[in-house]
Amino acid sequence: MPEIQLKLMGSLGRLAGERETRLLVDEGATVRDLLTLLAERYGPEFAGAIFRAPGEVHTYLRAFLDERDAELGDRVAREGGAPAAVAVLIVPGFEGGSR
Amino acid sequence: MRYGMAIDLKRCVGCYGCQLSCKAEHGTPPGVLFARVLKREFGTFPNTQLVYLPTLCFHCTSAPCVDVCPTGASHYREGGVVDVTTDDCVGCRACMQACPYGARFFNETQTGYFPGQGLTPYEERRYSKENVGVVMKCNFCIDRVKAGLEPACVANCAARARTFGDLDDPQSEVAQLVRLRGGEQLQPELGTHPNVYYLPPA
Amino acid sequence: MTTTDQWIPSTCGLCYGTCSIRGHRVDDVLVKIEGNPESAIGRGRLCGKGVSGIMTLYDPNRVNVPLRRTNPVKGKGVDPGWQEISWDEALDEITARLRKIHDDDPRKLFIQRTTTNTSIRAPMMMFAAAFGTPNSWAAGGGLHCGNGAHLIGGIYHASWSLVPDFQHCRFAIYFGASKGHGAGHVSCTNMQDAADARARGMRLVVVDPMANFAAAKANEWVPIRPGTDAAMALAMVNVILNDLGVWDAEYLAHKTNAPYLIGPDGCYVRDAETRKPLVWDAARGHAVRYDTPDAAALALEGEYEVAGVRARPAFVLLREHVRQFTPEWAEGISTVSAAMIRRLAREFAAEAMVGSTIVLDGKRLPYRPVAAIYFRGSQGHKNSVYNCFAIELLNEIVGAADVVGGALGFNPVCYGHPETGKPWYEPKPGPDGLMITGTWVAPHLPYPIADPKPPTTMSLGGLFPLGMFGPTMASSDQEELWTKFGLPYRPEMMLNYGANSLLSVGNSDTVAATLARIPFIVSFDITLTEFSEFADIVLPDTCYLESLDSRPNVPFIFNHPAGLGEWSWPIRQPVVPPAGQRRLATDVLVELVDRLGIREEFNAVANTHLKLDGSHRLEFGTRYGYEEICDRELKSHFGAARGLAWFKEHGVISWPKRVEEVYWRAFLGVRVPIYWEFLIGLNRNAKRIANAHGLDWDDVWYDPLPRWLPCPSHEVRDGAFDLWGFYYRDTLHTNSFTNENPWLDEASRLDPFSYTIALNAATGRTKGLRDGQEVTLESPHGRRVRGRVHLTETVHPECVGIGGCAGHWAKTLPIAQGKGVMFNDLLEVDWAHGSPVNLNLDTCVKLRIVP
Amino acid sequence: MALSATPDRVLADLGATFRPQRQWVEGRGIWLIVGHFLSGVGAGTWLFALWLDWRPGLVLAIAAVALSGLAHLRFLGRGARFWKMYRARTSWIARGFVGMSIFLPAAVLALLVPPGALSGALVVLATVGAAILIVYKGNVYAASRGVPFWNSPVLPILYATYAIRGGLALLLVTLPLGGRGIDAHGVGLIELWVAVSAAVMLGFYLGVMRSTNLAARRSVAELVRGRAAPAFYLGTVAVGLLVPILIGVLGFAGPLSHAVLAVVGATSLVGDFFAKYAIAKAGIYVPLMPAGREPVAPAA
Repeated sequence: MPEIQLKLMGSLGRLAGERETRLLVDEGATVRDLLTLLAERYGPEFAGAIFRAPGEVHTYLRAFLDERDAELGDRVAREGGAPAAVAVLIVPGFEGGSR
Repeated sequence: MRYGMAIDLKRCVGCYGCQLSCKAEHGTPPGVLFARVLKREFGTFPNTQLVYLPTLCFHCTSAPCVDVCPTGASHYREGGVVDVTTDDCVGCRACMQACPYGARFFNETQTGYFPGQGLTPYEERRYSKENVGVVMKCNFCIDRVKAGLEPACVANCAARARTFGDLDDPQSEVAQLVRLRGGEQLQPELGTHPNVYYLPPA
Repeated sequence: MTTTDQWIPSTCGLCYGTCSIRGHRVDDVLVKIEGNPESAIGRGRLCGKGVSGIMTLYDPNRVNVPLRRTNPVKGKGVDPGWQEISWDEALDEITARLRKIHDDDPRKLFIQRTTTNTSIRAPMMMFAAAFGTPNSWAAGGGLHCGNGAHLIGGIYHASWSLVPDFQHCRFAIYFGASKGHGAGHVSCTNMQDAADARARGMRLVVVDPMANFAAAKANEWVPIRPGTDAAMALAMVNVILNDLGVWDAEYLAHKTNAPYLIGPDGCYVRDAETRKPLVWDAARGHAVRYDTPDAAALALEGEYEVAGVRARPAFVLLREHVRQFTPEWAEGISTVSAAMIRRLAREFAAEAMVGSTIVLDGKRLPYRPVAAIYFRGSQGHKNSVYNCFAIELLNEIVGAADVVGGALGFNPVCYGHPETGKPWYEPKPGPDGLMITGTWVAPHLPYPIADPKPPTTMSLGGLFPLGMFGPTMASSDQEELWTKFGLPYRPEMMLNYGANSLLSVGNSDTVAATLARIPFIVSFDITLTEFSEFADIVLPDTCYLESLDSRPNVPFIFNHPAGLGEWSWPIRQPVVPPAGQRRLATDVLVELVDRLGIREEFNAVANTHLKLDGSHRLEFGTRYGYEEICDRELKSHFGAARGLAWFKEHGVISWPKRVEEVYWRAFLGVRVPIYWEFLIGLNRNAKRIANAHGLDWDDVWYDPLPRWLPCPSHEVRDGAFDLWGFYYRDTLHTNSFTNENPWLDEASRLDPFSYTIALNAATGRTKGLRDGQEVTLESPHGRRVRGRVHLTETVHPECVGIGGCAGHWAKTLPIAQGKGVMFNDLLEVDWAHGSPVNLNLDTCVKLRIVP
Repeated sequence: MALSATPDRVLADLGATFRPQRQWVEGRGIWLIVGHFLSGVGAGTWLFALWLDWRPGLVLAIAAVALSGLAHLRFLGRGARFWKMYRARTSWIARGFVGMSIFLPAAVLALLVPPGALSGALVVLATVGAAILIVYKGNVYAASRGVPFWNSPVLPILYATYAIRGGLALLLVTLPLGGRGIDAHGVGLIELWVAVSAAVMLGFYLGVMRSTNLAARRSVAELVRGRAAPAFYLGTVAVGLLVPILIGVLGFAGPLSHAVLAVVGATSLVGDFFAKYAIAKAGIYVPLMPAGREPVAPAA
């Protein structure tokens, strides 16, 4: 299983209790898979922060792969070599919406 | 050539843009307001209307203020613009009593907008001691007009309620507006022949 | 000595309209501000405020050095005992405090900002996100701004607010709105466009307790009792649907959820497999999924047996629901006569010209030249959501939303500059086919609705996903509610940008008590205000004429002119250099980011929030000054050649709008809800959480179809309180901020309404009052304000109207001090006065006059 | 809102439908009233002193006119430019300036040169100047088209009448002091005085109180129950008319003492001043946009 460097930015780090960690992910795991994994790993408050409803990720959640914006379907692990740097962050909505 | 203005009361929303852009253009001191917005209501509830009436000097063709000036400081300029030569004004204020439209202001002292706190850098630059003890008024921004610009209140009017131009030229926009929209002078019975016309609100 | 004479393009900052300006600078002195004719925002013309900024810039009462409080006692009118300190000292202390909170629980940081300066929004939000606090609000924004209007604007128009299509509309009806007649979003351009519309012959009917501003220019003024707009609008919907039988079947079937089949439980009847809502296809003779591509005969009427239940299209439910709202019923609530309601409904339906089309730019588009517009007046109530929902239904049933002539959201679609394709955004279909707003920089995403959760923020927002801000940020019962919901922390520090929440939220005693409980408050300010009496450190901010920003007027859905014309993206840049030790607040924020070691977060947020692309993205680990961030943002959007230097010279970039952007509804496959099915689940879940925490719940606020619900003021039984007090926006002022500007003060003193209490003349006479007489207004809660009455025919006989947000008492604001009336001092800020749906605070109040 | 500084006052006034005139009565404006008062009295005195051949009266007349000139200078915003007021084409102020410019040197010289043709000519010249001074004032007010209350043809007559009465009054004060007692002249003066006072009252009534214009009616309201009422009732009516008339009427019944004559003169003068003061104070500008429902009642 490939390894990634995970960075939980801003409030997510607090909810998780750690800011940076290394994680083993399934071959071919997507951002969505990773988020599901994280939700299980860090508990309901963390899960509530990233999922609007079961299976539906909040619109204001952002994931970065090597500092690039990632889509939910993007694969998180790099093809061989060093572990990918994955960062997850909440960018709150502006006076609105679902917060 | 007879400079004049049409103010469309249907377009004006009483935002005070004219009053304050005039102040900004001329750097007038406190209490001196060449352009103003009046609000007056007509009718009784619920059949009432609040009318916004922007005013300025009407640059009358028969200007009583010019007639009463003892020194000729108040005079007609090109295009019938009524102006004051500051250096000739003795500050007798007869023109203020003669003007039926409240368009003239006497600048008593050199005070700024922050009483007791001196003049701001802006006021230091814009206020002139020459304007103390004399009467000040709107001159249709004649310097802007000569430079090819519209008067400040016209150029800034967000609702585009004001049109400036030559009333003697029947093809000018202002003349056409006055004609087609039935422009009215304020208190024509005074016989002053104002060159500012109001286009009716309805 | 040579004189330098420059015209510097920039952006106004005296309201959120953010018109483009040019500052005339001679040597180092700003001598004039004019509108910038190169920009679509204002089109070279300014309101009275805009030309008066010089007096704000040069106010001798500006703060020039960082100040630290020496008096530990905080309270209204208590002198903080300011002591000058150095920037280093100030930043050291602030950093130490922030670091401690960041290590402990970042949510203890409470971020507050003003609505007046919109460009601070992005940096403050970015700082909050990087720091990790969800506790952020625009003080007063959620109360006096549009908690409800913006929600409905987002749900139906993918925008912040709406205006009639001034270029094509023939009949507009405003409910408590003044769009095009002074203050607010897009104020200057709207004034031009509305005047053109009047000249063109657009009929305007204004439903409002007061006939100032919009009503003064209207063809008809319809006086209404405050907070009853929903009653009147629902009766109009009833007349149109049930008496006249007019509706736009095409629009309803394809652009709304009107054809969605509703089961006996009030919920969608869903496809067993995909869970997608079903509609009845009359051509096929059976139910199909709403997004079935070739389904063209979607039934709006009838009753069908589907999946074992009796189901009816949502439209049927709407028609039946509104039958109860007769014009006679509405008259009793709103004081608007039944005959008037019937006539207006008839005219609205007729003028809508349902079925008509128009060709623009070679494209045949629906033509519905009517618009129902709502804003502050109708939305500023506990029943904010239903008031706006009910009015919006008028647009929806005749299909007059974002089509030619109808009600337009502000720019929900943008396909970008022709050379770069940016900014690019458009609404897209979300869950159940309903519209998700497309946004640029500032997401406004009321839909999809989040699942309610036990609240973990100061505003209790998690439980109320339709809300923006909650009164608990500064309410009298915040501690009680926080305890009830087990909020695991309390605010320990506030970072305030320019907000004077003492004046802008509700009664100042309540707000003062909440501020006094916050151990440490830092405030960026240009003058010391009433709020400063509670601050521990005040940092001298630059005013807008000394500031830099690369996006002073985005998002376009907030304050860019709607309708055809041009797009403009201006910048704000210093017209004069900052005096004294004033510093750009965003520079200070960036420095704090660096000192706190949250640079990675901040840069990541900036990349995302500002939508930076390619080589213009910020590297997570690199330090950037704010100017550099602005430069990268501009280059990212408009190409490497158009960075900050280009914009400093040119001020603005403009390009033409396309028909597809303005009248986007016809081009995009999104639907909006005429039936809020999602409220059923939301209610169920939120209620469960609320009840579990001992909070009373009333289902009536969560009905999928709107109704009129009374404000607390409608339920005051003591007849002694015989007047409704309401607040309205004055064109001369933006909240409490501009009261200190002496040019505007001068104009206000000449204005009959600005600083007075407007009272109906006949009502005043029966009370034996003279025009100009000083009176005290008292609320049922014993709140009192004093001011002079202006007896006028332009106010509903049951009402008193108070303009602006004046009534300052701080000696540090010598121009503003003692001027006008602080209406907000009459308002309760508590749970009972907030909406249980979107947390909107009620802003009408029952009053009596005490001599 | 305190009305201490001028801009504050201007703002408060501009906000009113019926904006009060303050330039010619308040602040430095009071010097204009003083100036008008003195020039009228001085010119009137000149005429009667000539008639009575009463040299101290002529000196007094010159002194009063000279003081009037000083008061005018005190009033002007830019007094140092007073000499520019020679363009008498249409301006009554300029005409008054010309009148004073003629009167003062001519009158002074007339007293200085020995009697003869030259002095006679100078006296004629000075008298022409005095006549202008008597006539011009009321016309200054009457030419004020912005203040309908003043903008009346009766006002010049009223002010001229007042000037003549003022001249009589000053002589009534000073004649006895100079040892010229109750003689035929004195009685004649009293008779004349009574006639003129009656004319003044009539003029007031016709020219002022019967105004029909809305703003002028508002001025009348100011006069009889508003801002100008104290000055009007106490100064103009009581002290200026009733007291001297009562005394004057007594004068027909029997001879009056010097002191009583002086009182008649002094009270008349006070009344003369307050008439000008009250009429100025009651000045209300034409409303730019009268709202029909506003009551025509005095401002607080």
